[in-house]
Amino acid sequence: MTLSSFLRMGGYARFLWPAYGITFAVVILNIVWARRLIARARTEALRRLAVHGESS
Amino acid sequence: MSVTAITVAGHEDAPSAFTVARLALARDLTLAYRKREQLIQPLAFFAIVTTLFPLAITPELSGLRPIAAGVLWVAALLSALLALEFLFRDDSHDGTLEQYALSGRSLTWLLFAKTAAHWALTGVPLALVAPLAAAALGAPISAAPGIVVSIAIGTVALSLIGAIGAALTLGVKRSGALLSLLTLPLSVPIVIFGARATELALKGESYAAPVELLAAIAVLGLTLAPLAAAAAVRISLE
Amino acid sequence: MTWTWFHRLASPPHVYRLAQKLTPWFAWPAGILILAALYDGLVLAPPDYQQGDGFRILYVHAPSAYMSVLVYMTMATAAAVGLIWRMKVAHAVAASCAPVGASFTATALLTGMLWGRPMWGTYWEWDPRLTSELLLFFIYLGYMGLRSAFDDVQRADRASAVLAVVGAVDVPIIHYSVVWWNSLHQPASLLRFGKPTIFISMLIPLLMMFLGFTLLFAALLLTRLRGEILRRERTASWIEQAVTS
Amino acid sequence: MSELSLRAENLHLWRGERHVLRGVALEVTGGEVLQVTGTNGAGKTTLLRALCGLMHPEEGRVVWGGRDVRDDLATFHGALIYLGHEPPLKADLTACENLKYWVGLRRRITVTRIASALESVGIPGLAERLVRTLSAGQKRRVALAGLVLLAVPLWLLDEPTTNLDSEGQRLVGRLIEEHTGGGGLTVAAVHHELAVSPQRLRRLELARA
Repeated sequence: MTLSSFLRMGGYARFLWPAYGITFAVVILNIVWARRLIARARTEALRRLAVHGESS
Repeated sequence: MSVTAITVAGHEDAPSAFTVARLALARDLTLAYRKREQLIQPLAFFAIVTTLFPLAITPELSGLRPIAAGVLWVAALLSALLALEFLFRDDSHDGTLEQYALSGRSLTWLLFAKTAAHWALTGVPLALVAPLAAAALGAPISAAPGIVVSIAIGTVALSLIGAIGAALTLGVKRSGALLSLLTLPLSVPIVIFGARATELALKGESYAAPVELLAAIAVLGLTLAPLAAAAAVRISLE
Repeated sequence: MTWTWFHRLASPPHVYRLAQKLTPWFAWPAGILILAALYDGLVLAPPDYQQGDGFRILYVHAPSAYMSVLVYMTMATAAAVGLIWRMKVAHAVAASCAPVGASFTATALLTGMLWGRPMWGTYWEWDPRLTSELLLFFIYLGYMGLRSAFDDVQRADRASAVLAVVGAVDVPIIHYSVVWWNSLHQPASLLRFGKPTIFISMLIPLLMMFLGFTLLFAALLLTRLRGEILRRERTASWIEQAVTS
Repeated sequence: MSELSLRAENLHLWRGERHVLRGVALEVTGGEVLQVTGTNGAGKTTLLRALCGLMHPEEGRVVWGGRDVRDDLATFHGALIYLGHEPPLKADLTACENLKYWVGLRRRITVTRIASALESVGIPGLAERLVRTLSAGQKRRVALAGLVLLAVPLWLLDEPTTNLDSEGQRLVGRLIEEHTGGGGLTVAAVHHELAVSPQRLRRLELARA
């Protein structure tokens, strides 16, 4: 099997590759979102701890 | 006047659960009667929406007849939704819900009574008006009983699901759009079975099967929805 | 029988540390399985005799659709636990689920449409599965909308939990009613997808995908859960240690 | 009947970021009035709502008659009345109807009893008037009539003297005096000193978070 025939996917490339593209974009996005959520929660917690430390 | 006659909960002086429901129902019906103009609004809305379809599609009754059942149900669903916003709003503002929750009586039961009142005030009038709207869309008079039955039972289930949505959005500002977003997807089975029953009634066929499915949903709603609504109301009071 | 495991599960610091420790144990196998399944599904599996290579969309559509349901079930179960035992960690789990579930529901819809185009000749067909998936997507939207309507996390948790549980009762009814509705209007000649004759060589990559996506969900959930716990445990003293370490 | 008592132990409650109740403890027994004071935002309303079980404190517990109220909320609620900032009245019902539906949920009530209760709070002629036509002070008095009619042992009152003239404030004092004199308990959040005899009065000052 050649690369070009693989990429053509028996004529279904027009539908197949976008479907795979969307799915793995969503997977990557989910990973990014999850990491960003925890990073934000961390900085937020650190900020709070700093405020807390000053006031007490 | 003896103020010192302090009583403790659960004593013989407490009214029965039946009396409690009757009082809650009577209060809502009395209030609705005092503000009867508000009752007209969902009905007027229903009439306007059904009028829009001939204007938007075709004045030909032959063109309207096939979509009549769908039109009736979408219009009924939207008007029921319109009325839902008022279901708990006033009671939440004036502290009635708080007193219900702290009465030592079952909040589930009280909300059951409230939902029953809401259905009597919106579902029943809608069911009674629907055959007229159907006639305007080319439905035969003989279909009237089927239309009334399907919309009457369907609105029971709609009021119950709507009660949960209305209770959940109590603490929310500008809750109208959110209430629709919560309630409409959950109401899909009611629309499917209800519209099918109405469609069969319009064709003069037996509509028993979808009405039974509709009734099954209503019964499930009767047992579970007040519980969920009570939980939601308690959350809104926190 | 002791209930200590239950109490430990309810303790945010414990769960936070446990989640941190467990995440790689799910993330790496998930990545390896999904990559292997991709190779297997795209290269090794034979084309379907009817749909040719088009059937390979199954390997992303079916796992996405499966995720949409798995995540909802997890969310509703966590929500119920949170409501019944007033367990903060359970609410944090439910909160972590919704965006993951909604995004995979959208993926299932889009890949379903892309599959539908060559199969039906149209992107959108009122197919019972696509319709149910669309309604599930609306339910996720409602859930997230309700959650974001409250400023207070505790109230958002509890209100959205009630909705999740109500939805869990309603979703099977919705699915059943949609199938019933579709059976009334379905023209007999229409080609239905998803039921090709499955050879074992086609099935293996699919099962690997299912397992890979399940592990991926677990890893995503554990990561998001840590973030949600940090948001909820605002003043707890253990946070200092957890954040700075 | 054993002596009535309401006790709160180490109540902690957060509202979002704010730590509103920080280890509040209190105890009231039959015959006593607890007057809760504090500036706006000190958590007076929150404390009352936590005491009656509307809000869930994250730590601590409320004990009624020796039992955690969470064990049997219905019984506890049956023994208390909570009056919030606004009287829980419907504008489109008459004073008499309001009391019939509100109090009637919890105990059997007759129109004559309602009339005499309205008389005891100084508004004998208003039974048939729609509440929307009443002044804020008159509404407050209708709510006080409800308090009298319910005759439950525990009163939780949030600013009971709001909108009342000096005579009305004395009325609140007298009602609480009679209630506690008969063995009842009262917890009231107030801005102004309650007009009750000092030997019954206990105080709790909440500091702002």
